[in-house]
Amino acid sequence: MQESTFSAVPLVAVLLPWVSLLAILAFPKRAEKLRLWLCFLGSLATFGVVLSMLPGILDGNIYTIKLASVVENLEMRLTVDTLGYYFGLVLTFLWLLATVYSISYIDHKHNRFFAFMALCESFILGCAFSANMFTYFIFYEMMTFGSYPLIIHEETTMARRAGYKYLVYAIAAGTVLFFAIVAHYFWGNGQLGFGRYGVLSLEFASRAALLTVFFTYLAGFGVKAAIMPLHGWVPDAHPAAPSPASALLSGVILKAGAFGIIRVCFNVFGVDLMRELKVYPVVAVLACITIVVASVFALTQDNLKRRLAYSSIGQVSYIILGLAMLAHDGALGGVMHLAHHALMKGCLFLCAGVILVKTGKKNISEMAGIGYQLPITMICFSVCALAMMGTPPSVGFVTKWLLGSGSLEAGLPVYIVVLLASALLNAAYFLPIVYIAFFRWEGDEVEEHGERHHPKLVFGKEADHELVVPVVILAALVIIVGIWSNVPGFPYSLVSKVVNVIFP
Amino acid sequence: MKMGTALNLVLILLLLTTALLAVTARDLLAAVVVFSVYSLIMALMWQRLQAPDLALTEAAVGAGVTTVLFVITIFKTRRREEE
Amino acid sequence: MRLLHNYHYAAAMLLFCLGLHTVIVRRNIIKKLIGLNIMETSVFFFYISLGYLEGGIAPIRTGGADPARMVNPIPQALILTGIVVAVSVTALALSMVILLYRQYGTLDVDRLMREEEPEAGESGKEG
Amino acid sequence: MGAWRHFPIFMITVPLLGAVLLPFLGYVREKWVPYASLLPLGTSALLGVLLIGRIPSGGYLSYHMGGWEPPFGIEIRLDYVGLFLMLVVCGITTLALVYSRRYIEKEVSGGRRTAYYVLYLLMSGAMLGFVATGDIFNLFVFMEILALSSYALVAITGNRNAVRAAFKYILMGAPSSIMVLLAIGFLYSVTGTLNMVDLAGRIAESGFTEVLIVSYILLVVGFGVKAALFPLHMWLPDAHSIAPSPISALLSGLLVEVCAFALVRITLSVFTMRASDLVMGTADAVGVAAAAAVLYGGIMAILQKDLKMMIAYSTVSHIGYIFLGLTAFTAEGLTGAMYHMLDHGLAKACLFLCAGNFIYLKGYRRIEDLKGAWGQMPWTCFAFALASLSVIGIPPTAGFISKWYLILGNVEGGKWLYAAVLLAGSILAAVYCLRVIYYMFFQAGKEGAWEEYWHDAPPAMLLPVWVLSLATLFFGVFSFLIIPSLLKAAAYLL
Amino acid sequence: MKKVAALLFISALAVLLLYVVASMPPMGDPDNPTATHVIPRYLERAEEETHTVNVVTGVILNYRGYDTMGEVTVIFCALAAVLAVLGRERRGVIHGFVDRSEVPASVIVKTMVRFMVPFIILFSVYTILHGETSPGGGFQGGAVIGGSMIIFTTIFGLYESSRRIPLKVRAPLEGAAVMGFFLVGSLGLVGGGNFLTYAWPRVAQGLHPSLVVWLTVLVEVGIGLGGAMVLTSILFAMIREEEEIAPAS
Repeated sequence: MQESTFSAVPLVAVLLPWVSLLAILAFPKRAEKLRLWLCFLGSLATFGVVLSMLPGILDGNIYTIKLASVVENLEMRLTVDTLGYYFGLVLTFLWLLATVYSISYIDHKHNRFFAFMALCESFILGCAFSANMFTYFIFYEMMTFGSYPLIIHEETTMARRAGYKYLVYAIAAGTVLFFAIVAHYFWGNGQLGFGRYGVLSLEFASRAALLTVFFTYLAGFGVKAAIMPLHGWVPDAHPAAPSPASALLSGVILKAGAFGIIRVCFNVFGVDLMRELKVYPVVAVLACITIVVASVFALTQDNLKRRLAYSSIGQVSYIILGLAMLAHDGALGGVMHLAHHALMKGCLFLCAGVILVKTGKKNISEMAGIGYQLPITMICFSVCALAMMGTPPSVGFVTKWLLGSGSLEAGLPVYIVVLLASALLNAAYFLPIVYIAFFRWEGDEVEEHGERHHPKLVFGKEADHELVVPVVILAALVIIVGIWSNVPGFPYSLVSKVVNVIFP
Repeated sequence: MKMGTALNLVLILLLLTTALLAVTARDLLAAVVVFSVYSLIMALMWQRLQAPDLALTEAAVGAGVTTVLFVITIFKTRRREEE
Repeated sequence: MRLLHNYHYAAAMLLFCLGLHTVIVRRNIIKKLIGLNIMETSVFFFYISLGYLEGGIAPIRTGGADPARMVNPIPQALILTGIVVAVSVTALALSMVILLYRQYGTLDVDRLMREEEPEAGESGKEG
Repeated sequence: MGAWRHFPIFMITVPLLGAVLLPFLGYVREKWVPYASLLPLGTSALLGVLLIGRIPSGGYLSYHMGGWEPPFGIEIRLDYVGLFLMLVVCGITTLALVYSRRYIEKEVSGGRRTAYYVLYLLMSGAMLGFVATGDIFNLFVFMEILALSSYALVAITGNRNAVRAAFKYILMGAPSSIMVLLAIGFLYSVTGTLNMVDLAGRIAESGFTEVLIVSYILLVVGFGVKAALFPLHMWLPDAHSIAPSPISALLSGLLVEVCAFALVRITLSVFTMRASDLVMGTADAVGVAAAAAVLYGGIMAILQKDLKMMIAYSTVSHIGYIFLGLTAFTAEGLTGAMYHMLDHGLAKACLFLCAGNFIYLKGYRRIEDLKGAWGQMPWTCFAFALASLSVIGIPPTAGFISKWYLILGNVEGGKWLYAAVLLAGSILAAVYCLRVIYYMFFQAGKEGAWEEYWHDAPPAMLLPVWVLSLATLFFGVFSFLIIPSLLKAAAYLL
Repeated sequence: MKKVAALLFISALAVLLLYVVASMPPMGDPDNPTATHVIPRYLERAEEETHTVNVVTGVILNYRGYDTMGEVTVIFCALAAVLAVLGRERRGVIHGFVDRSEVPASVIVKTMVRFMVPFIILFSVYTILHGETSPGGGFQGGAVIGGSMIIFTTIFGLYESSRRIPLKVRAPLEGAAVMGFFLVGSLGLVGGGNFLTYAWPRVAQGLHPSLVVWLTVLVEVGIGLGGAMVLTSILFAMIREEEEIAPAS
């Protein structure tokens, strides 16, 4: 691996969100606006600091800082390599937008929400910048518990139940993951770090042992990444959480699981060992099942956010599928989809939030004509919905194209069938929303003031700027990133550097 | 059998008997008194084992102080075991 | 045959078991404590027998007594401590018995333990 | 040889002497007793801190009492692990003592307060002596001081439940002490010595295998009762939950640990490697009991309605952790066990003191009553949450580090099942701890159950709680300060 | 059922213990480990090293003095524990149960006791002071004093006996044993040795034997006084009537 240079910047980035926390602690009762905007500034500064590392990362530098070392081999260390940087950039950006959005969206218990938002950002950034599995796990667990208050923020019965389910899943997963790391440490000769081509090998451990490690890792991270039999908490948690939190759940926290799997595949096991162990077909099958079944489930949902949640389950598995192809393009598409999906799904959830705030409507069947009431929001929604289906020129298309190309490269065109099926299903569950929003208002009679009539069309009363601006930015990026993916800092510029090394 | 051994055996037999009596007696006061006798026999036994310091201690503490503590307690609570 | 030779030890063990049996089975608290004391003295007995020397004399060096014939003083020193510990535990246990009888009106351990606890809440405090 | 050579003996005797002198102050100025009692413990803690670095890792400090060399006189033998545990004892006892003043004013009637502090100091000093001694009979003597003072401290409120719990404790504790005494007698009969190091050498050469095995079994049972190892734990839940909270903290956070530590020491440094072939069967049985303890304690804790009862059962479970670390017979497992003694001590003490805060301020004992506690007592609730995370073993608390080493040790020892049990134990811990946290933070309390405004416990009660909970965090993040030396010391012990 | 199980358990334990006994070294054999390992030095050199004729006293106070310090702490602890459970009389307010229940003691008995008690105490003082030369020592003497107080109390009642040894005498002396040990132990440090060193290495040719004996006697007296006072106080605490003990609210 290239020599890493010492730099305190990663630590600064991880600690900056705490500024928001300090702001909240400093004036918990007074100066509400100031406090909230300080939270925003904390988030902005974090993003800025992460962004400032971009030139160095593009030059191939690796920044590292050792926090603590329990014993040799077992240390807390932050390292910003290209892959970690990529995830960090995506998440701080999405976090920034979600913070802005929350300022207007959250209407009670601001302090708790923003405090935990900031904490979560810090922890998950720690995940992204972890240098080894030990550090990753520590931040991952903290993030798990830090995100709990976000999910139950509404404190409705539904939210509590969802939070409970989330905790049950997360704790079980954490335990399995913990076991995986101990086994990894034990059989990996004490090597918990991320190597460029993986650190485990059959020299030190038997096949069965490595398989155990792999599948416990997969199960542990699979809960967060919502691989199909382990996805149970996702469809409950997303609708229950406030919309910015759902956007982050779907856009970032699910990705933390997926990112863990990426790390396991690329940097712990390495592609060669994956081939040798022949684990990838199992993973691929799981991913395919998840993609298709989740989409089918999504079709049946009437609650918008629940439908989006199921969609997320399917989409995150694109990443897993891309990894399981063990091909250059497949990996490229899968890893890039991490950012792509964050943009699209973040936007969609924020749109759902706007709808909820302005009209109080949760279910798709009630949304007739809403496109005229919230034109900007719904246009953005439509853009993202189309992108989800894989319509060019959007990020969704890039993903699908690369995955398709990857499956040809891997010699398994059957994946293309899955991708196409998924695209069709996506169309089947997204297009009706767009259709209802823009083209259906006549048929829906409603009863109001004792008489039945068609709802009046209301034009142009868009939501606050804080709500709309993030939505618009995300929707624009869905297109822009889809077209100019190679702009420095955009997914391709970063991911290709990683993937090109692994698949020369 | 030597004279000393026979005496030892008798003492041990007495010890076992008094201990058994002490734990079976229904009257607690009787039990405590028997226990005091047990302690005295024990002191005697220890004297025979060439431990005069301990014989003295056991006579004073085991047969004396402990017994008195038990007796006080029984006076303050009840004398007979409950059914 | 060693058992017969070590009959002091054997007697101590039997007393120990008798005492333990009393502690476990007897329901009367005072009986339990008598059992406890029997256990203790039996162990002391065992220690002192350990230190005994065939034909030995007490370890007091008066009048040019032969050190080689003296019995072992260590167990005796230990047991002095042991006796003090025993009487201390007994005193504490008995004072608790007095208090328990005053509060529960029984010396029967089963009844004592069966007694319902007052409803939780302020129960931790008195007065 | 500097004066520091004498520090260990002063760490032990100063609290004991303080206990003897305290009644005088009690007659003159009873009000000053709580403050004055801090002095001896503070002195001990200071001396302990000054000893850090004096003991070479892998080595030990040997102090010959009265100047008689070891097999003839009593030796204080302090290795790195021992000093570590002594420091933990000093720290937690001092903090719980700071906490005691207000709590005891409310819970314990006037005449008994001085007795409380006297017993408290005796208990602390005895724990220090217990950890440090290198003589097996001396171990027994200090165990008895410890036991007597803890019996009385459980009963100190004079409340009928308390006296009953204390009596239950005596009925199990006293026979167990006698068993230990008998076991020491057995050992003495075949070795003729009482010094632990000398014993180890003599045991290694001794041919009396049966005697050794039985004496080991008796020691395990005897110390097992004191350490509340699973089938022998019956006294613990009552005693720990009914005692005044600072005492619960001491019992749960220290007493069971030092007893477990004594068993560890006896196993590893008295019955050394050759002999541990002999005792391996017993050790396996201990492993099974410990695994059962982990699960049983966890499940029982989930079923409890009373907060302190829940914490007490959690202790039963965590004692299982410590013993599982020991029976792995690997350096990692032992390190995990030692570190668990530290973090469990800190976290449990913190939890009990938090529970004490609720009792002190509102008289609430049931978990259900804590719904919405956050609104009134945020500081207590946050400290409770932090300590709970350590009990569960969530990073970055110290509980995580010890769990890591415990599981790693069991994996290295090839004991996969026990590793799984440890994991299951932490899931159970998550269930019982998070339920309380959930009630505190996310449930609305009953009407009028809590004040509308923040009104937390007084600072003297919050300070120890927060120091303890932050310490769990500190020792999680800065575990590297201790772990390497512990690993080295553990490897040396094995 | 429970009884049968307990009986089975105890029987098994008895068999196990007897088995152990059968495999132990024979009792009284001069070749036993107990008789050959540490002992010879004590027996041969105790007199010159500890200046006590009674080797047991030498072991208790000198070789294993630290244990004995623990022991006296135990009884101090027992006192504190009993007082914590039962409470202590307040100065000047004492009601003995004997006073109230009118124990019928004849004049003869009273006179006997009045006559005997000083002699018993004299005997115990002898026991304490000659602990290093003859059987007995501090604790035995203390226990005998405690016993004499018991006799006195049963005949004359708590009021009379607590007038003889009032609280203000007992209370300071209860810790005498521990303090005596601590004092002598620290003096050992001053003398350049370790804690509890009687023969001070700093003094040329060692401390004069008679001084060592004086130190030993000092400890013995401490133990005797402390033990006697503790036992008396425990006794008084247990005899006291309940109205006195009821916790103040």
